[in-house]
Amino acid sequence: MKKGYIVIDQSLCKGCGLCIDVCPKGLIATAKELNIKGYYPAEFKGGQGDNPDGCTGCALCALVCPEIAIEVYRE
Amino acid sequence: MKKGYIVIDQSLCKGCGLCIDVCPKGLIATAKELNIKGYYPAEFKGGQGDNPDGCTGCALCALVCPEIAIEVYRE
Amino acid sequence: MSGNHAIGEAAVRAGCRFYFGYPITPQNEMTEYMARRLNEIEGGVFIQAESELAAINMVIGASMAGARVMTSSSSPGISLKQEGISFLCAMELPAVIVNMTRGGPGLGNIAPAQSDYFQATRGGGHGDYRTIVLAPSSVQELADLTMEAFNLADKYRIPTVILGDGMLGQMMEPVEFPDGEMQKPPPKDWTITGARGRPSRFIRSLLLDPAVEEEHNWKLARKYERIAAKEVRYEAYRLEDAKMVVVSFGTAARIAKGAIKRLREQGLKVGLLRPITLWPFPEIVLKDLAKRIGHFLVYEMNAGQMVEDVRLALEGRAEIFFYGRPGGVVITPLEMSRVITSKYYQKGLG
Amino acid sequence: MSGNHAIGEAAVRAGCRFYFGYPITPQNEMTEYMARRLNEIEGGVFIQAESELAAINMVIGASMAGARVMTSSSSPGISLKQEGISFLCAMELPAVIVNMTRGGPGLGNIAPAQSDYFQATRGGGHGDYRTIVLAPSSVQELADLTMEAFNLADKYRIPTVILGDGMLGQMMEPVEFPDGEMQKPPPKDWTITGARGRPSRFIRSLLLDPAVEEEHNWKLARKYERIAAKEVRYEAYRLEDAKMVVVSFGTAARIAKGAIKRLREQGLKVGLLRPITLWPFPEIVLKDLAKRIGHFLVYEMNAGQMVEDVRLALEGRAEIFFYGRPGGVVITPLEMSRVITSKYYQKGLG
Amino acid sequence: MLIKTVFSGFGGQGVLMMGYLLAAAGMQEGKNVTYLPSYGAEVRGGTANCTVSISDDEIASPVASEPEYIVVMNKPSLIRFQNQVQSGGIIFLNANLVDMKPVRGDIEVCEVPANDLALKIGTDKAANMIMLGAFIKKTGLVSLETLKVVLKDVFTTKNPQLLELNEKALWEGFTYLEQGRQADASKADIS
Amino acid sequence: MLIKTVFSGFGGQGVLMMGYLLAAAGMQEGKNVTYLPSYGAEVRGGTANCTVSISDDEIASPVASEPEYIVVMNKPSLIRFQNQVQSGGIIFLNANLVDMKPVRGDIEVCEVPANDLALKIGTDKAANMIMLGAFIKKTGLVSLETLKVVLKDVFTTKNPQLLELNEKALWEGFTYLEQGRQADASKADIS
Amino acid sequence: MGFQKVFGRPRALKDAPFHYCPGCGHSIIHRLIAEVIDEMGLQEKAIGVPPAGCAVLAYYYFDIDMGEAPHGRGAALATGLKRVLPDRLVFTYQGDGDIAAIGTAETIHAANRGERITVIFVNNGVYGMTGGQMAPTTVLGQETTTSPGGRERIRDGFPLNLSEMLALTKGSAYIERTAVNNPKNIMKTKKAIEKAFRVQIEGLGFSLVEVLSPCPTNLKLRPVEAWRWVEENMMDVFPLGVIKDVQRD
Amino acid sequence: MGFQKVFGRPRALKDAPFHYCPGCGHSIIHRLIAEVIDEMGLQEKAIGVPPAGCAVLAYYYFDIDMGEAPHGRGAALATGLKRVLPDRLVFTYQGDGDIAAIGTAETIHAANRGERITVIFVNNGVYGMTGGQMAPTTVLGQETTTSPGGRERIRDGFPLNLSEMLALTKGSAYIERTAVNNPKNIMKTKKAIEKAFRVQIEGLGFSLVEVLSPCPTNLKLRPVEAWRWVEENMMDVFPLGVIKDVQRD
Ligand SMILES: Cc1ncc(C[n+]2csc(CCOP(=O)(O)OP(=O)(O)O)c2C)c(N)n1
Ligand SMILES: Cc1ncc(C[n+]2csc(CCOP(=O)(O)OP(=O)(O)O)c2C)c(N)n1
Ligand code: SF4
Ligand code: SF4
Ligand code: SF4
Ligand code: SF4
Ligand code: SF4
Ligand code: SF4
Ligand SMILES: [Mg+2]
Ligand SMILES: [Mg+2]
Repeated sequence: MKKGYIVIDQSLCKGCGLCIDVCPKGLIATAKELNIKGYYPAEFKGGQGDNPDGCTGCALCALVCPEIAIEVYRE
Repeated sequence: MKKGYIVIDQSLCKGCGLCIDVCPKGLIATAKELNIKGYYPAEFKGGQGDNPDGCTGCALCALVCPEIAIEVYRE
Repeated sequence: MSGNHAIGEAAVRAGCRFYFGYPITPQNEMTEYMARRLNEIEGGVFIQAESELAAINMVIGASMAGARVMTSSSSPGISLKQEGISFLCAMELPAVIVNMTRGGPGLGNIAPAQSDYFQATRGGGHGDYRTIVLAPSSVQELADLTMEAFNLADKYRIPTVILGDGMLGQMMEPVEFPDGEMQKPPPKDWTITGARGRPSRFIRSLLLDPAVEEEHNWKLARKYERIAAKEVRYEAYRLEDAKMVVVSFGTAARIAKGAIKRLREQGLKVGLLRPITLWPFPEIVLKDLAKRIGHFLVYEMNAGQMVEDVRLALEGRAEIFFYGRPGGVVITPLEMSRVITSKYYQKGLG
Repeated sequence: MSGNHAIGEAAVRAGCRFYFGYPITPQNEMTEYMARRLNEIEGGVFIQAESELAAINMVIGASMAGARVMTSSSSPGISLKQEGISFLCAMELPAVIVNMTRGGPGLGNIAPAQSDYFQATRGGGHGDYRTIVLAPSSVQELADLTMEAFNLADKYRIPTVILGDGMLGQMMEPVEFPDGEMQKPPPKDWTITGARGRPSRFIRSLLLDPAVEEEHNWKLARKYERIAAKEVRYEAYRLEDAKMVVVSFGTAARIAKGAIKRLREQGLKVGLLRPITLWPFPEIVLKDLAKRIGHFLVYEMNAGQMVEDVRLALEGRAEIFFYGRPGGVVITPLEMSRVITSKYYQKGLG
Repeated sequence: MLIKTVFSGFGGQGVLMMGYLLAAAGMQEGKNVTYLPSYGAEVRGGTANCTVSISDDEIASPVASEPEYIVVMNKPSLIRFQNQVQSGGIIFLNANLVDMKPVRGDIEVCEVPANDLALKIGTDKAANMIMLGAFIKKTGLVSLETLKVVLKDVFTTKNPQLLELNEKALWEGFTYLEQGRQADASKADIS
Repeated sequence: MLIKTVFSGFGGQGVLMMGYLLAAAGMQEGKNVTYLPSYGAEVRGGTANCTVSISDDEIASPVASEPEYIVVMNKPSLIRFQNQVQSGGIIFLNANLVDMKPVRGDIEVCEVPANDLALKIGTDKAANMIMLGAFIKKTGLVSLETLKVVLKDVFTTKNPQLLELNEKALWEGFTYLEQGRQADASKADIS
Repeated sequence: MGFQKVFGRPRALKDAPFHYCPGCGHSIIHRLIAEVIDEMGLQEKAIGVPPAGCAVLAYYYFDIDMGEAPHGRGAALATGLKRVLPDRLVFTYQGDGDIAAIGTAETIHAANRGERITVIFVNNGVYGMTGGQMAPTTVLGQETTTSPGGRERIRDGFPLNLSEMLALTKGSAYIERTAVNNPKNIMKTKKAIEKAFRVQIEGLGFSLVEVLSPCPTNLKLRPVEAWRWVEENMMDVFPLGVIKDVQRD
Repeated sequence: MGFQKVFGRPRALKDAPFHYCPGCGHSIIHRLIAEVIDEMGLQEKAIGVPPAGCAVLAYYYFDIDMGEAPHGRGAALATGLKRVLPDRLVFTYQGDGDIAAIGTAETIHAANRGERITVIFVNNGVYGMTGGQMAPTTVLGQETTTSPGGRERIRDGFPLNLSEMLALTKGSAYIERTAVNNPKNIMKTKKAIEKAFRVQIEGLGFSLVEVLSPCPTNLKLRPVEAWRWVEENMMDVFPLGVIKDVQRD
């Protein structure tokens, strides 16, 4: 299985929650702190290394992100 | 067979020739004299009485006359 | 109550049961108000038309049928209604048309502006025609003049324009509506309603014979003269002893008045002439003022339009300054008072 | 060559390869000419648009792409183009718009009229803006000014209106076109053509910040001032010793000139000032004339529109009479000479 | 000298063509010319007419006001235009289609049986050219030669077959007046 | 005396409602009042704000020019409005969402942890009412009683369930200043 | 037994001769509408909206109330009229340029709203009034003054089937295409008009009758030829028949 | 073996954050268009025409040439552009109010002329920019600020299927309806845009992609709910799929 990770630009995020909804691995959650825009941004819960049950780099989250706040990296 | 006759108001007629074209009995023809509007009007060739091969009062001529120049009378 | 709502409510109270409009900021609240309000009233009809063009033509139809009818829009949408307004004038059909002006030209912005003055007062459409143009400057006046607009429209069989702006539409102020019965439209003997019990009628603007069209044009011109003679409205504020008169309408006049109050406290002899009817323009009032006052300052929220009417009225009899702020900029009374002060002293009036 | 054809041919010679129009009498021959002519030319595009609105928006698009482009219509159709013209001005896009005016308001008739003067010179659309307005009075001039219109439009990035009338469009007179190369549009560095080898561009009129919109408005205003300073055109006829000046444009000016010729033979000292640019208006020329001439007679084929510009120019310095014939009525030079004569003697000039 | 002529008749009678040819011939001869057709199909079925003004000087208005000549191809046109002609002017009447006479005494009437003459050469469609031939013979406004040149220009592009027929008709009309009814010499030098 | 107040924050924070309630209360108390919201959804995602002017006299302009008070519910609003406040004016800060302090020394800052206080009574959606309660306590522009009347008017038609919650929040904010951080007495009689 | 008049001028027409060209379909369609108004007893209830087009002067002919619309806006204007007077019969009379070019939006949206109005859409394939320019319904290859050499698909686009488009709107109740190019079609046109009026009166929604109509003048054909031309050149592109009938479907 | 970026900002977008509301479909559609432009190498050839609507500021985002159209007139303006520059890629971006209300006529006639332009038609069922009024595509029962109590067929008319109408024009070459309410549909939308651009480049005629797009703000729903709403309420009325494809038919 491919491995990957994502980087969320929280300053772009508007907390719409779509990425959270689509991530098949449940790796994204809402942050506790408001961002500069006044939204509770999304937060990536996975690691960047060799984490089991982790991000596959499937990019579904990025595909649905209206703000292009998510970059996806894959092996 | 029904009998009829028609009356053409030549001052209304614009000589379009449609009535001449549709009369199944060939009873309408173009007059020789221009009318007040500058057209050669249609002329009814049938009689008003008991004429064989005459007008049946089918009103096809009136139906197609754009100028409502034809009145049809029928028994 | 917001200005946009006040117009809507006033229209309903004036007996308007037909509204045809199309959304555009900053007057959407009026459209929305009419949607709600006319939905509640038996016989009320609200249509969100497919465009401003469709809306003004629905207005034409409803007016032909004898209804009190209104449409509203803002600058670009009003441009699209110009052909229809020309037709309304030609066919002498009453209607009320509201323009909550925004910054322009083009898409511009949604800030308050007064740059549609020419369009409203000279007829942006084709042909010689006029519409009555009312320019309120408070929410209360929006309400009052809306009701008045329906009366004038019916009285003279003429479309009447209410020229507001984004700010007047958006702001809230207390409003009182007159008590008692709502006004009923007067009986109309020229409408097309089906030829029951009378000869058939038609309403048209096509007059192919130039002589006939000319006669119609002069007939309209005489009507415009009658209106000009009778229907001029304005507010005069502190003109008794004024050495300088500020001429402003609508929102600009509000600001100018605030400035003048301030300056009066400082002893400057400044007054305000606020045309309430932009057409007919209070020409004679201005002419009279020029007999004793030599300095006029025209302040408009545009690059200079009403100032032409002031110049036409004064014909060189007084000095006219123009201060314009186009593009949706709303200055403060303080800024305005600085403008007035500087002219006042520059001209040695103080 | 008919006036309508002359405009078409002149446009083609000025390098116009794009025409978007919609039929309306009395300018159909121009549309039809362009259909034929642009069909013959490599790269020529004629579209009969689905409406005047569509046509003016095609013009906007073609102008954005850098083309010399034209549309034409007559009064009601021009009303429908007002939103688009406002956009052209806001976005500073060159284009040539021909209005072969007919009798109005409303559907009116198809006879020659001058009742769209306000619409053309004050901007019938919304927002502060101006267009250059050229008023030819012969078929030759229709041709010449059409070519000039393209140059002015490109030079100032402004839509230019040719204000003719039904008669000018229909009548035939000899026309000569200048020899030699057809003019090429100047290079334009603001067009949108795909961002090859340069940063991407956009053209828009939306300026949400009032301060920015205001700045844009003043920028436009300065451009209008430049044009007003440089591009005024007029014809002066027998003004040297005139005691009375007739001010007329287009067809009316032709008739007035005929009348003046007649009256000069009878010894009346009458002259003609014919504004060729209606905007910018020859204001200063008029002001200068008023220094030595006390009587001006404005003759228009409408109920009184240009007369306002004359009044604005003269500001009470001379007496102004107005003679208007709206609705498509064309009087004879003889009738006009009677009008002039009566005023001339009434004022004790003879 | 400014001379105005109104050509008038039914839509199909080619009256605009008559006017157009006269105007073109005038231009060809270097005169100032305006041609103004009645225009606009906005109303159908009326009479068609056009006005040609020919002058040595600039022409103020192309509109027919007190024309010197009117050419009348049908009855409604006579009714409409007879009162406009200048005193001393000429009315050219298509005698075949106009059974009425003008009532005014201060004008000359020149009758031409245009349809009959046209039928003589083959088709009554050429009645307009018959009339035009007679018209220039009588008025001398332009020369027959110029008119022929113009005719050639127009018809070689438009309809070459018709050229010959029209030339014939022009000549027929021109000579009709020469032979049958001499033009009034005192009026002939009007141009 | 003319007092202007700007309420500002994110779209969802209910700042327009704060202004509306203040304006309605002002009218209720018979004052001259104008209320001007920022309007137009033509641009999405910006800050929302509105201006309430309350005066004994006619109000010239409803626009916020040198407001006496600004109520700031988020950081961008502080950046945008802090320079407009009149010298001697008051900035009301939602301390939970604004971690910045105004830099000017000539104005008073009144901090209210509106979101925290709102959470205390159940939902941080009521932060606006907390703030409004604190605002009237401090400014005395209108009375708490009037505001409650107005609140009832608005919410019984709009959303009766919310009424109680909002009343509670109003009170919470009002008393927060009473207890925790006493308002400057010398400024309290400003209206 | 005597003779009786079985065909004459309908009462809903004034006693005025038409200004249309010889053989023009407009004249026939006018008469058919008037006959239906007579037969349905609607003269005091009907309100007509004439177009800008050859039929612009229709109010000179119809002896009913009429209100002129700006070019193309008939359906919008009729909407206003009908909403004020819901129990009247309101119909527009529009040419193909009027309805299918400049009036496209107004017509489609009136249909989509299900306005209880009837549109008589006279499709003569050309702009008649303005002198024969290309119309949205001009067929490919047809020569007009603005389609030199004949309408050409790439240069000029295609003929537009507005009626079929209108049938897609959910507010339209009855749409039929007929013609007035022979006696049978003329009779069918009359029936269609009657049906359309009934649909309006019954409040079923928007109704429209498109009538293919000869324009001999701009076709440059004699009337009898123009009849044939309509048959041979238009009917492929604009097939006759009921396009939509909510009572039947 | 390292990690590589497999998803990031497309080059055809400037580095500017969108002003759209959280969860708005416009943002996603913008990105998809930009991705297609990148992948097809069109950044120097593409010219976009933004609407009046929530996307009015699209030129702040797209890093290509763009020219603003008056409300509804995108197709006419694009026609002018494309006729002058036939070898460029010209597309309009229009909301449902823009295209299916005020712009009805311009859109239909551009399609009918077979203009080689592409229309991206964002159907969010509402007037977003002006604050949530009823759009031509508002579905029955949907509450908006101008359809109190929900859109009602008799009072407010029906939702309009513009794309199906456009498919009837002979000049349209490719018309597909997609949605951006889940990953699969988002991918399909991208494919459809690519196909539409290809159709334009190959000169086949008018192409259009209608995208059902959530407007959480005016639906007053959270973005995830708005996605579902589009599925449950819009797709019956506006079924997804290829409506016309001249290459296939
Ligand atoms: C706004 C506007 N544009 C153009 C015209 C000119 N015009 C009058 S009728 C017409 C079209 C006529 O064609 P059609 O609708 O097909 O009717 P027809 O004459 O063929 O019966 C046009 C373009 C007008 N009157 N108003
Ligand atoms: C002539 C004109 N009329 C009205 C408007 C106001 N206006 C701007 S956008 C818009 C509609 C927006 O709705 P839609 O096209 O569906 O786009 P959305 O915002 O939903 O994406 C309107 C009516 C305008 N700018 N110009
Ligand atoms: S790339 Fe796939 S697995 Fe990784 S966070 Fe995004 S949706 Fe989840
Ligand atoms: S989809 Fe994008 S904007 Fe939405 S929550 Fe996730 S990162 Fe934020
Ligand atoms: S009624 Fe019939 S038979 Fe008689 S003339 Fe007319 S068409 Fe011929
Ligand atoms: S159909 Fe009528 S108009 Fe035509 S020729 Fe016969 S009578 Fe005359
Ligand atoms: S031009 Fe055509 S449609 Fe118009 S009246 Fe003549 S024949 Fe009829
Ligand atoms: S209002 Fe709707 S369409 Fe507009 S930006 Fe917000 S969510 Fe998007
Ligand atoms: Mg037609
Ligand atoms: Mg939308």
